[in-house]
Amino acid sequence: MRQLIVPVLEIEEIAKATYQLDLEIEKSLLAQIKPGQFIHIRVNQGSEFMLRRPISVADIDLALNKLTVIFKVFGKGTDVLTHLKTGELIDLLIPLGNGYPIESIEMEHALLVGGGVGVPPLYYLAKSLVEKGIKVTTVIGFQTKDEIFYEQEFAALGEVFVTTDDGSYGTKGYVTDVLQHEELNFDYYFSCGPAPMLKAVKKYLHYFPGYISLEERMGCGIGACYACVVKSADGKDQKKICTDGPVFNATEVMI
Amino acid sequence: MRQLIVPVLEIEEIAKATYQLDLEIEKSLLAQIKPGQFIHIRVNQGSEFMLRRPISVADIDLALNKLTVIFKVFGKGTDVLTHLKTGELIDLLIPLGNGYPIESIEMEHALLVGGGVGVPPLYYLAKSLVEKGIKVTTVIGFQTKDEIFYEQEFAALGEVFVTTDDGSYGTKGYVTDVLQHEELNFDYYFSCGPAPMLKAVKKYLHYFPGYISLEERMGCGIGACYACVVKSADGKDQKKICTDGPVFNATEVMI
Amino acid sequence: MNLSVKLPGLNLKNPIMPASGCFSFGKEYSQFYDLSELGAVVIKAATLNERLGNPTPRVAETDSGMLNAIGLQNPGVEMIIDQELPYLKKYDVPIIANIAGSSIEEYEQVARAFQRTDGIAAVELNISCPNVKEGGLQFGTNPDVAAEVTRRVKAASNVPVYVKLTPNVTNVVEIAQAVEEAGADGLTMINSLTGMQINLQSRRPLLANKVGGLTGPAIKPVAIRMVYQVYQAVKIPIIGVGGIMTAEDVLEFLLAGASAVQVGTANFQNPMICPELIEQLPACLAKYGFRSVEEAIGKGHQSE
Amino acid sequence: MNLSVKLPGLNLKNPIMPASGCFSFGKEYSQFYDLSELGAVVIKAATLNERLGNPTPRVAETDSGMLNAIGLQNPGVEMIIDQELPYLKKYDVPIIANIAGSSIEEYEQVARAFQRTDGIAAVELNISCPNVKEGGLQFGTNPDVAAEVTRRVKAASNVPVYVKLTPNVTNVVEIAQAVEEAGADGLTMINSLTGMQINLQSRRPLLANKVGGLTGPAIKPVAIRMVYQVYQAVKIPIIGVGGIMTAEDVLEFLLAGASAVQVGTANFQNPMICPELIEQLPACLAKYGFRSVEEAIGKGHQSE
Ligand SMILES: Cc1cc2nc3c(=O)[nH]c(=O)nc-3n(C[C@H](O)[C@H](O)[C@H](O)COP(=O)(O)OP(=O)(O)OC[C@H]3O[C@@H](n4cnc5c(N)ncnc54)[C@H](O)[C@@H]3O)c2cc1C
Ligand SMILES: Cc1cc2nc3c(=O)[nH]c(=O)nc-3n(C[C@H](O)[C@H](O)[C@H](O)COP(=O)(O)OP(=O)(O)OC[C@H]3O[C@@H](n4cnc5c(N)ncnc54)[C@H](O)[C@@H]3O)c2cc1C
Ligand SMILES: Cc1cc2nc3c(=O)[nH]c(=O)nc-3n(C[C@H](O)[C@H](O)[C@H](O)COP(=O)(O)O)c2cc1C
Ligand SMILES: Cc1cc2nc3c(=O)[nH]c(=O)nc-3n(C[C@H](O)[C@H](O)[C@H](O)COP(=O)(O)O)c2cc1C
Ligand code: FES
Ligand code: FES
Repeated sequence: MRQLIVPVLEIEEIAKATYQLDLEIEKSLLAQIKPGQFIHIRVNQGSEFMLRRPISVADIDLALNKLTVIFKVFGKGTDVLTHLKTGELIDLLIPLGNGYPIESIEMEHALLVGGGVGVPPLYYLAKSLVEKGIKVTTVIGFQTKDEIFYEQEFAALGEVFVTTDDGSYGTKGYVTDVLQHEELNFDYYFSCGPAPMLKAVKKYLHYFPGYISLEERMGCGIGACYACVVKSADGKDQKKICTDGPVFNATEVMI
Repeated sequence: MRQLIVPVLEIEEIAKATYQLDLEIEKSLLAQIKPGQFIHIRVNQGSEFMLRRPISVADIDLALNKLTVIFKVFGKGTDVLTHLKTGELIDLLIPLGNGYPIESIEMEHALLVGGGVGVPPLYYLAKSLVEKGIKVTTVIGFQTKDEIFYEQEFAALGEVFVTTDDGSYGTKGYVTDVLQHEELNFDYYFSCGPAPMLKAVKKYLHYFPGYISLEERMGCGIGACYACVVKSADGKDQKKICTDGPVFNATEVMI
Repeated sequence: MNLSVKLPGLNLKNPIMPASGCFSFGKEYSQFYDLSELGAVVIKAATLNERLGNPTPRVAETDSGMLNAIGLQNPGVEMIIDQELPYLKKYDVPIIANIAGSSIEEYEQVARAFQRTDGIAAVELNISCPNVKEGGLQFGTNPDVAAEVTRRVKAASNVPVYVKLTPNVTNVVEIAQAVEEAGADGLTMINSLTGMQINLQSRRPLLANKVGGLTGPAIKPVAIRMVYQVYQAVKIPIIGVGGIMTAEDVLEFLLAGASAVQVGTANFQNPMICPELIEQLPACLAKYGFRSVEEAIGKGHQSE
Repeated sequence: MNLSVKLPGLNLKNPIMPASGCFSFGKEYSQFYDLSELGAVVIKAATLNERLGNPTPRVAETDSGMLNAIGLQNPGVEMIIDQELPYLKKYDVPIIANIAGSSIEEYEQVARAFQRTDGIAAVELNISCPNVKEGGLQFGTNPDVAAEVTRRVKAASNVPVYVKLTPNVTNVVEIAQAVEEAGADGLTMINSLTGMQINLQSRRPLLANKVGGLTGPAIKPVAIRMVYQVYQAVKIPIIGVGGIMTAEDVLEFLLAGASAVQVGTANFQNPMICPELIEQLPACLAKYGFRSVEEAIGKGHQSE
């Protein structure tokens, strides 16, 4: 984990209020980053924003020394981030957290289930899995058509199902509607998205082994402030999402 | 008085930690601005800086729709202003305060005495006086050589004396040392600078009629908060620097 | 969308009013917009006689806030009535008179003086002033003293009395309940937190008065907390104030339990803040599912 | 330049220490720099038994500040001594143990437990916790209770005791004097101001605990004011804390009367803040005419 000041390569609005931000980072560091890990971004200089913003790694391009994140404008801080310009410097803690343990899992076919801002980390995961020769099926959910991103990119890696809450594109409803109506084959599932979605996915897929990535409001992002805890499955212990997670075995935590 | 959002034409460091900022403003408004008036600049968007920064009008170019201010980096707010870029928008209240009453004074020769960040408003004053056919002699003081600006510009309008506290350029010492050692002819004096300088100038030139421009920490800049008061000469009353001033007849206020 | 709010003595078109001391008597801001757009105007604190206030510097900037120690400079209640109110009365906007004093008698006298004008819709009792007779501690920090001054001002007034509470207390609920009990028609909260900045160059407190009142967005969380706690403990309405900059901030105060809000420091950063908030409020209320201001009041307490 | 400061039990190389609760037990920040650079380390509050703390969300951001309601999550004093301190003791840095409790007995027991390790240079008594036995009001808001817990913890400790004061009181000087009288070796001030943020979407307080502690630059003016006032009223040294972000902020606290400082929230924005402040402090002191840290302490009081 390091603090880095890096230049913005490009920033682009890729869907409604959704921005892709490409950062220039040295290869040697990029090579260590695992799917599911995140970076902690300082919003700007000055004192107005005292907390950083945790954003998942969405893609890595070793050849171009490029790290990509995708974020949605949610509140004041992400709004400020949209004003970044090419060449501007940005302050990161990188890489944070534990990623998906894809090195240690034996599998042939992975199911990826993502919702909203839970979709970005699944892209780098999908790419990494496909590189290892694992088949990938992706189910991604958005509120409405305008908010969809990366459908083509996922399609290039395997089968993709898209849902929208309002039915403006793809299956109307939630990602779990796809799980219910499609006959999907897979050994492991990997999911990231809002807590209600994760709960529903975990419940629906409880016969399968799987990994989920959790979100919580963070202070430090490095395990020092105890802001981001989640109860262990037995309720006796607490895990820190920023260092023990954000990826957990679905059976490990109480959500 | 209006609130305006205007583009930056150019910003340039013209002396040590001293910046000239040119703003694009419509001619009709520029034409109303009097020497000695100031603008109240919002530092940036967001809540970190709740107070604006009062900065004097240093020059106006009607042909180019250009207003010039010159500011010194003093604390956090002026430091942020140095990062402005051409084309960026900036939020002003303009024009504020009462300027030097040059329309109503009969004179042939004016003495201008300025120190540090009190120098900028004297430039627009000098230009306006010369335009009216009045002779101008200027005495400007700085701490050190690196901080000197606009010597040539003033020289183009009349005689100029420069002092530096450390003697690294011009007369060593204070502006009052020039007043003491040079035989200066003038009907009225006009002075702007730090309070100790104004006090010394007022004392030294107390046989002459003159106008001084005061500085004080401001809240609103428009007369609503009572932050920026100065006692009237008789001590009974209080004037607001932002609306009754910043220019006062030297006999009007207690400094 | 219906932005109106009815409070004792106040029929507000909308819940937005400039806070006392940040708006003088209105004339300056009337250069920027029509004061009739406002829900109400709270005028600068009036004392019995003219006061020149504290020496300068009187303000300092702090991160997301500012300090002020104006020291109640004002021309005295009679001059205010004769010289300042006539201009403000030309607008279609309720006027709230903020009153201050160094003794209970002074408060009473100022309140009584305002009886002679019909231009005042309500009195706002500023009990954050030091109680000179009782050794300088603020009237607003002791529940008994706060109740006593409330009772006396209420008796001396012919309009509803809102008591403006100081946040510099261990237990704001206790003070709120004491002044409610003493007859207050409403509460305004909060006044400024006491703070200080030291000038490194001069090695002295920057403000000539040494301490000053901290205001602005920095204190909003304290204000929201106090409004929330007091809302659960009193029946009289609350006017919320402290750090408001956006329509979302206004809604946050409404949810906490405020029936209307005041905007202070933000006027200095943006002189158009009040009309902008009034314009933006309907969309903000709608976005969060409310059909009127009144519907939102106290809705942050749903779990209780 | 000499940055060292000598305080009861603490020989500080420099006056900079991370504040309790913002630095856990040091391991995380040791990934960024060598902890031996620090003046001292204040560890997270220890209670007698393990505590899981409050439900989440536990933090929220505010303008130039943040709210937290961690709720004293910690593994309990015995686990801290056995599992956490050994790592920290490897560094050449004094350790200050912040202790908390819901009853005077618990404070005493935690203080006594720390006696069995030689790794603690001082105890910091966090009296901002709710006093469960006395109905939840904080130990730190009543001078008699604050004095009593100080006396008892002092008797149960074999190292100097610093009492950390809460700013949520009407009269902080009175509390400071009471704990000095009760034997405190020093004061730490200030802890967080109580605040709240309401989530507009859910229409509830954002923090699961509803209220939380406001910290960061937003509260610095309150901290400076309190340090300044208390410095004039007590003889024991003060460790200043609240909103420090820059070397200038450190100097401001020194001038106000602090002998050393703690840095909390700023660690989250910039994990390198403490070593950066240590590096920048000499130039800052020199710029304002000081030749050592000790020379600057209390120098903002020159007019008195
Ligand atoms: C491990 C992790 C990975 C994430 N990855 C992504 C991503 O790839 N793309 C993306 O768009 N979003 C992601 N998020 C959510 C993202 O962090 C929030 O949307 C963002 O912090 C909101 O900041 P804001 O300034 O817009 O909102 P504000 O309301 O101004 O934020 C105020 C505070 O709340 C925190 N906060 C608000 N919402 C959330 C949230 N949902 N989760 C965590 N903290 C929150 C902020 O970090 C900040 O501290 C991730 C969150 C976590 C914990
Ligand atoms: C009428 C008037 C005209 C001015 N004209 C000029 C000019 O043309 N060029 C120039 O360089 N400076 C000028 N000044 C001074 C300038 O306003 C301050 O240097 C500037 O506000 C400092 O801001 P900061 O962010 O650097 O300092 P900070 O320390 O961050 O400022 C904090 C607060 O203190 C106020 N403040 C600090 N110093 C001063 C000061 N000397 N006077 C007034 N307020 C102060 C700021 O406005 C702000 O509210 C003028 C001041 C006044 C009152
Ligand atoms: C410059 C200034 C002067 C003030 N004068 C008064 C006053 O005369 N009477 C009063 O009750 N409050 C006064 N206040 C407090 C405000 O009315 C308000 O309670 C406080 O500023 C918090 O709101 P804000 O954060 O929106 O500024 C003053 C505040 C400022 C900044
Ligand atoms: C997340 C967090 C946890 C804290 N936990 C403790 C604690 O356990 N004990 C304590 O005495 N103070 C605790 N504090 C208060 C800090 O030690 C410090 O007094 C306060 O944050 C003000 O300093 P700052 O503005 O630099 O953050 C905590 C503060 C934060 C932000
Ligand atoms: S965010 Fe601080 S412990 Fe996880
Ligand atoms: S700055 Fe507000 S009255 Fe002058």
